[in-house]
Amino acid sequence: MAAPVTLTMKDLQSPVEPTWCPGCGDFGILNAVKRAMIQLKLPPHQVIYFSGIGCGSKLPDYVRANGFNSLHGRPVPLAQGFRLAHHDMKVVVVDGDGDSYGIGGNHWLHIMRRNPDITHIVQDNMVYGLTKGQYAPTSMKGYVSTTSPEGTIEYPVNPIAIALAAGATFVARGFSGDPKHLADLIAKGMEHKGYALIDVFQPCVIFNRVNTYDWFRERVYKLEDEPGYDPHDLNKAWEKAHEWGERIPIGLFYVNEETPTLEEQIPALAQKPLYQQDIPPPVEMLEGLKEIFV
Amino acid sequence: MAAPVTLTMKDLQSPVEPTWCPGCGDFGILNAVKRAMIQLKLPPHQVIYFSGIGCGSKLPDYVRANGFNSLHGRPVPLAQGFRLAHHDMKVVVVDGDGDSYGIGGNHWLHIMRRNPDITHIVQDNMVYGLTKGQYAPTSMKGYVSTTSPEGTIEYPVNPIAIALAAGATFVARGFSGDPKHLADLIAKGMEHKGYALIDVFQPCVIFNRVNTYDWFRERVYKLEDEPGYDPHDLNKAWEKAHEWGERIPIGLFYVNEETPTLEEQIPALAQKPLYQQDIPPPVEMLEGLKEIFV
Amino acid sequence: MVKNNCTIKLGGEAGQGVESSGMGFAKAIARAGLYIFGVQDYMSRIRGGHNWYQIRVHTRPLYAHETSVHLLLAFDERTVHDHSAELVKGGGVLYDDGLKVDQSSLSAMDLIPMPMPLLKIAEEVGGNKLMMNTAAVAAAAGICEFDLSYVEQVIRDNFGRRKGSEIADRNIRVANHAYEEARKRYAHLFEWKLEPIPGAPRRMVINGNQALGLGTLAAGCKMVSGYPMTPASTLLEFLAGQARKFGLVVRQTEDEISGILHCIGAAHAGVRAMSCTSGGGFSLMVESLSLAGSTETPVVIVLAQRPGPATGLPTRTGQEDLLFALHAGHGEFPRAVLAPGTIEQCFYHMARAFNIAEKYQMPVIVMTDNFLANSIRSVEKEAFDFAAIARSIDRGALILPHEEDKVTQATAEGYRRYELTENGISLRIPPGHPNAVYSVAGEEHTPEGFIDWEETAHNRNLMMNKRMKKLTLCAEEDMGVYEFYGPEDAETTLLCWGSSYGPVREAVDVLNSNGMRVNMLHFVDIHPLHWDAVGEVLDRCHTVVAVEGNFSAQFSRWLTMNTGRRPDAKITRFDGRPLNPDFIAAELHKALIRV
Amino acid sequence: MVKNNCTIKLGGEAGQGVESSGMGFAKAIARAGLYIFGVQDYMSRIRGGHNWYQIRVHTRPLYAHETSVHLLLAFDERTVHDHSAELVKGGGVLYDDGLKVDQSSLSAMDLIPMPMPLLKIAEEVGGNKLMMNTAAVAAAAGICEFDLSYVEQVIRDNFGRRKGSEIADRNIRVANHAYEEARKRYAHLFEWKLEPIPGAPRRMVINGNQALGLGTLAAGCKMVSGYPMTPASTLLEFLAGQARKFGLVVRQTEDEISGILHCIGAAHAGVRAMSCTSGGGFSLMVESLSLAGSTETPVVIVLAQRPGPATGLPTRTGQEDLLFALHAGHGEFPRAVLAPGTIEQCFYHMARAFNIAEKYQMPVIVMTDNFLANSIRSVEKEAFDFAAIARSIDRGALILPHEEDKVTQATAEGYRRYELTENGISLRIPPGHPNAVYSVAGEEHTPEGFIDWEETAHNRNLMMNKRMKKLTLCAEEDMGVYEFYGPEDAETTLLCWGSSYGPVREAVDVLNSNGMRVNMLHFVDIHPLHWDAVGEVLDRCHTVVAVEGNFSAQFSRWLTMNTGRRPDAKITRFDGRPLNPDFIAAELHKALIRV
Ligand SMILES: Cc1ncc(C[n+]2csc(CCOP(=O)(O)OP(=O)(O)O)c2C)c(N)n1
Ligand SMILES: Cc1ncc(C[n+]2csc(CCOP(=O)(O)OP(=O)(O)O)c2C)c(N)n1
Ligand code: SF4
Ligand code: SF4
Ligand SMILES: [Mg+2]
Ligand SMILES: [Mg+2]
Repeated sequence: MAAPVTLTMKDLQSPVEPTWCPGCGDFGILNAVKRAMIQLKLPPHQVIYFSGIGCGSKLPDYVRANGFNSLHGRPVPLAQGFRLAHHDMKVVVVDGDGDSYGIGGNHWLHIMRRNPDITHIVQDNMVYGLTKGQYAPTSMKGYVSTTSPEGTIEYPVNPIAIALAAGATFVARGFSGDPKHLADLIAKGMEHKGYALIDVFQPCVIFNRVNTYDWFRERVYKLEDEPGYDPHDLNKAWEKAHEWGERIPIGLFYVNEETPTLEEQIPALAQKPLYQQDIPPPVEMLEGLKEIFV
Repeated sequence: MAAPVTLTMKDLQSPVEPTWCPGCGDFGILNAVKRAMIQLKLPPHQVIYFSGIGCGSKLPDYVRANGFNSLHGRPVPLAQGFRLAHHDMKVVVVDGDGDSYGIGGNHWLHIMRRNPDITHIVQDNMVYGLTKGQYAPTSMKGYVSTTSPEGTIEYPVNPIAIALAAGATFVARGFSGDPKHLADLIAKGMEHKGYALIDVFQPCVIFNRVNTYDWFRERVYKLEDEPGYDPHDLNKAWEKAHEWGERIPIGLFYVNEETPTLEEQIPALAQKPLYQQDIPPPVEMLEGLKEIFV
Repeated sequence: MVKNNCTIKLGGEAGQGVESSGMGFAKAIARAGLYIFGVQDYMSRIRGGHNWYQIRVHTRPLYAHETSVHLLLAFDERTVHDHSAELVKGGGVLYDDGLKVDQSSLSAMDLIPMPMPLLKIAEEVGGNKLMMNTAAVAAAAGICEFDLSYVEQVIRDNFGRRKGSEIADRNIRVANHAYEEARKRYAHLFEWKLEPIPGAPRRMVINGNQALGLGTLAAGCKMVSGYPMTPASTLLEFLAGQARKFGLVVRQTEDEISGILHCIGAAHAGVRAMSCTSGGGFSLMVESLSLAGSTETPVVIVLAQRPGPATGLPTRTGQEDLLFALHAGHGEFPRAVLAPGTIEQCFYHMARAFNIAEKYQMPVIVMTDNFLANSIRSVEKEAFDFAAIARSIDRGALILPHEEDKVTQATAEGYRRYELTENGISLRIPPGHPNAVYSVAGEEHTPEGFIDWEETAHNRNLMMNKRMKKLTLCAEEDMGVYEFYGPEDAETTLLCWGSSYGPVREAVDVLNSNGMRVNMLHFVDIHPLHWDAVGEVLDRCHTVVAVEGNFSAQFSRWLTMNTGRRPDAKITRFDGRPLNPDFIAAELHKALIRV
Repeated sequence: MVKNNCTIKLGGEAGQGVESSGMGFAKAIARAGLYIFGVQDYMSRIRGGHNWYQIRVHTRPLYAHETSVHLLLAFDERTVHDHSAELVKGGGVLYDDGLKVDQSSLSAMDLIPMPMPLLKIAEEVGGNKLMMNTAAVAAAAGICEFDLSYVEQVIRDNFGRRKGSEIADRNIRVANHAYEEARKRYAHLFEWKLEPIPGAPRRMVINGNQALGLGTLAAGCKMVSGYPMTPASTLLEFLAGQARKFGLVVRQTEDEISGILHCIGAAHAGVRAMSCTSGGGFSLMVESLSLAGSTETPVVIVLAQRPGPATGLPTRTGQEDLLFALHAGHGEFPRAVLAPGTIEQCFYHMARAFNIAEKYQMPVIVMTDNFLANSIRSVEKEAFDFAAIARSIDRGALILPHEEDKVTQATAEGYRRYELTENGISLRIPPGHPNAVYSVAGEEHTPEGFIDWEETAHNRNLMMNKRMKKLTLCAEEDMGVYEFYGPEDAETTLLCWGSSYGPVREAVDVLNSNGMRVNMLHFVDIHPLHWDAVGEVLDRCHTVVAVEGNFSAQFSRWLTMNTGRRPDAKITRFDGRPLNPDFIAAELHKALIRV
């Protein structure tokens, strides 16, 4: 099952039409994801997308590849189970800020310290899109929504800072208004051996009237354009993670290539993927177990 | 219901005998908690302890005060609900590393950005005590236990770093082998207006044969003894949060007195505690609602 | 000519304003003194796709929608395509003349194509193509020869205040223009008319979630916490909007686990608390439900159902979670389950849920579904009696810590949170008073509330019996709300629960008018019940047919479990669509053949 | 003299080695060719409190414990105090002579006080007071005149390998000393003796969790993930210990939600996967259970029950989660529920669960409880037939992506994950092959697996029927395991399920030997069942008495729900203690009076 020599956008075309609103930032992410697959010559059958529930989480249906649209907030543990069972597949989680920073926050906290080779794209529109506009964990303080008619009183989650604190080995932020740059980040994340977070600024043109394309465009700048910025320096990354206001960095905040992946440390996976292993184990081996009990 | 002029250890004596193993670090925490109440002149009826499930979570039964022994990992949201309903009570969460860094991690992540005036003491013995010795989220890499017979392959949670990243306004670490110092930290945390985390090194003398009293004693030093250390500097706190090995800091890593509490921002709580408010609302006011619909 | 008895349907893409237009039109009609019933259908997407809104009008109170439509207001071509077949002969199809619609095929179906220059009017008269919706609704009014002033009122309400009256004025001009044009062109061809009832009282146009919201406020609930989930979100949102005014704390939590635990925490402090969710969120709450059962904490949960499993049909309706709600949570503990059937019942039983919760110190689950939550009806203002609810408030054996004298008196001989009593109910004094300092535990506990760390059999038996016997008392004193509708001597009884009330009730009318003898037996109260009494009620029925919005006829299974009695036949619907009278009538004929 | 028919009980504080001593003694007795049944009781604390371990011995296979004890081995004073009343006349109480025990009151009860210098022997002969346990067990052997070499073997197994034989040698010296001393002092006073059966085969001494572990391995499960929870933890731990050898992935996850989702993920990749938990953890899994139902993913969940609600009695036993397990999860979806009753059944039905899960592509719940999980029995080695399990492996309509030829052939005309078929079962090709690239969804989906974003009624009906009809086939082809034990023409049938097997079976023997005519009807298979067939089985019974370890007789309620038939009486126990033959016999007399 070798990768075809060339892969085109057409090869990645799904029969299903996106249901997203015209202009939705999720289109940029879809585009970037496909570009990344092409860049890495990853054919559809060698990739699987796990998503949660939300507008953006419908993405798996819109790219020709394997997909699993799961439960709100739950793609992260699902993907880990899959990855451990089939570790020669490229496993990508793509879900909303409500999924992984909201209801599924605990799974997110714990995948980061395990470092499985999973790429995690979070569609961070700072709002709950599919449920019609309630505030999200990343909504800016004071954000007005149906459930916060007088503005939120909670401080937003800072995904970059938390990822750094939780031990993520690849921490990046993209902007769906720049799908080329985003594609590059996603490709890098997919190539990274270990867990890669790509938080994506994704304008929701319907519900989030604060953090619009223009709002982002006026603010974002690329870390790679920052002279001397070295993504191997955890403390520098920490400082950049707190930059928010006039200037907001996108790009690769931090990477650490030294940490072993979860999969590498599991003896059962040394030979071949779990799903390829014969079952049941040899009867003689099993019979041997009885000796524990006699 | 004014506080009595003096409060003694005897006033805080519960009729229930602790079921902890002799030498358990939880005794030190119990002692510190009582000392803190005495220090702050907090009578039993003005304090409530919410706990999870685990060895340490039995603490509420062992101090004369109000208590709620809840579910594994769930005291944090329970305490928030209580606090919002009764915000003139001192609300303390006391739970295990399994509770708040393990199964309940998401509640922990989100309480920190809300900043309710709740003191959170985590009994960090780096092991699951009550369920007989499985590894915990804070177990050091390679820790051998019944569920990690060849040593854990996950990196431990760094509670201090995560708390800093998640916006906690008071971040401290104590050692149950030094209950006086710990009492002082707890008292400070209780006085702090907002969420206060006190991660406590708590030796489990039965199951954790690595992180023993001696192990901690050889390593811990107090941040307040560190010349020039200012707990108002987030970046310095971040660096200290990563100090682990020969020297491990305890004390107050970070404090921020500027952030408003959750309670302060809720109009309904401006006059008096929710539980004291008359119900139902005046019938005329309710009748007025019908106009929305006609 | 048929006066004041028709159904108008609006259809279009999400984002085209189908719901707001339909809602506005419904309100205008209701203001004219007519009774309406409105039901909607939408998809799990924010733009595009296909949504519709259907308004049934009559001079008598309505409880359900019908399948036949008289006037179709099509905002896009797909609406014409998808819904023409629902129109009765002589029905009209109103659409912008820019849409490609095959008029001849409509005519061939005996329908009246009614193209109108809606966009043109909006742009030319109003100066804004967004006013097309106004034009459409006004045109519909014109076709029905409905007094436009009611539509104008609604326009004023919607636009008058918000952005200055200029927009309102322009909309009204658009409305007048479209109204006249449509009347001129089509009114004479169209048989169904809407005529105001002079002197009729102003009625509320309200849906199930709003009624639950009013019930929640009326009951003095002060803590509402939850996580958004269709179809429960609008209840959370409604209450968020009232928070400042009514001094509520409304919290959107990080997940449903936290949502219910915020409530348990607040209830422990002595505050009435409610969380609302749908099946998926309820699944996450069940561990905490068990905690509420164990610690005897009164909380109310609204479970607004939608079809599963998993994410299922997120914007449709179903009654699939009954047996789950009845048995959810590990271990055995008391709970009550109520399932209001109408909008009025939503109001009253919501408020009642808080009384039951506090009286028996246990969780109460109020079950609705997408259909009941979102369908609107015109209801008399008097039907919502806030004063009666205020009078009925019963907090049970509760003394609040700041009621100092009462506490002092009650605790003269000490205080034990889980004191063993005759009926299982113990005095509840929330923490805060020096005479009632105590600890509670989800682990099996002593009467004092301490963990019974020896886990003795003796204490366990006492505590289990204490908790469970509250159900006996509750069944006797507070439960048993059911209703018969239709002839007493019916040959067939349609057995139903919750939101099926309306469709079944209307089906009973239809069937009896067709010469059958059918009645309805509807249950609001599901658990606990005095089952011998229910058995007697069932004994009065002849052929019993269960009618439910799920696959396995869950309520009838519950009934069998408790009485041994099995229904003679079942009518079930699980395609995500609400039951309706036509469906029930048609299925009943098939079902009776099988009996 | 009574030979080979007695019960020995050990008691002391947590941390004193009650369990390990009891387990060691039980193993020694089993090695002598005798049958044992061991049951334990411990508290939710790590040191202190009171634990006990009880070993019943016989020459025939045993299925349950008895309440009467013949020899009590007391590691502390409390043991004497708490358990003397359980001793039969002439029974012995063995304890270190340093303990304060009132000998005269024991004598007054016709019991034999047997103080022994256990500590002294341990210190003087072994040089280590920790060897007191060895001394105690050896002394008990001496009193029963049991051949010490069996105890020595166990000592060698435990100490010989680990720390060099020196410790073993010293323990053996201690054992010999204590044995001789005790025999000399007390053997002539004590009536009950243990005598090896020459030539008896070596049997396994094994508990329910271990049997489940063997079944899991035998079935080829390769992914085990979960979060520790009593009484399921030891199953997770057993498998963690076998992971390297058997090439398993065993994960301790951050919570139970993640535990079950790891399994669903792995199963989606084509790997057999299992998660184990108790009620509280299962509560957290139910949303994902619904996802497994919707996506038709085969996973196996072991639900090891303990009493609730909430944290309940964490170290005790109960059967309280049956109705919850049967209805857990929002929406309606197929699942199977199995409840093995014996250790052998744990082994076989655990393996069978994986076959059912894969054949019907649905979740399967295997229910046990603390009693079954932790009680030990001696079982013939042949009773665990690994070869038979290997032969029986049935992965259903599964082709793995690396089976390239098979995939190519099967997908010649395309591939649709949820193809509509006669029996509802679709071909399952896990992702990985270019011919079977697809997406699945927990939302209602098309046969291709895409979200049916229009949420059409048509597709919904097809998919609901497809999924639910798998249950019909499953009930017919694979379910229906029940067992009668006792006389066919019994007047009374004890109806039970799961772990009650042993106690009820032994109760049947007791009751029939007392002149009654009683049999047992035990169900392993709970759902789905062919209920007409079950009804016929029940029709063969006269008076039916449900015997269950819960408050509301849940299985009998399930049966009523499905057949309309109600048991004539119920015997329930919900104090956290296992059912036992004496309890059942006593309760039956009361129950029959009420009938
Ligand atoms: C357990 C559960 N709770 C709530 C929901 C309802 N729900 C669906 S999507 C969603 C949030 C959507 O926001 P986000 O994850 O940010 O995705 P977006 O739509 O913004 O892309 C919610 C609350 C659900 N499906 N399941
Ligand atoms: C939902 C749920 N899962 C699992 C458990 C079992 N359990 C009880 S305590 C505990 C962990 C104990 O560790 P920790 O929280 O660190 O507390 P410690 O005993 O170490 O003080 C677990 C897993 C439970 N009670 N509930
Ligand atoms: S609601 Fe927002 S996030 Fe959802 S599809 Fe529309 S624009 Fe995108
Ligand atoms: S097991 Fe460990 S944590 Fe638990 S009481 Fe004993 S020493 Fe303390
Ligand atoms: Mg979002
Ligand atoms: Mg711990």
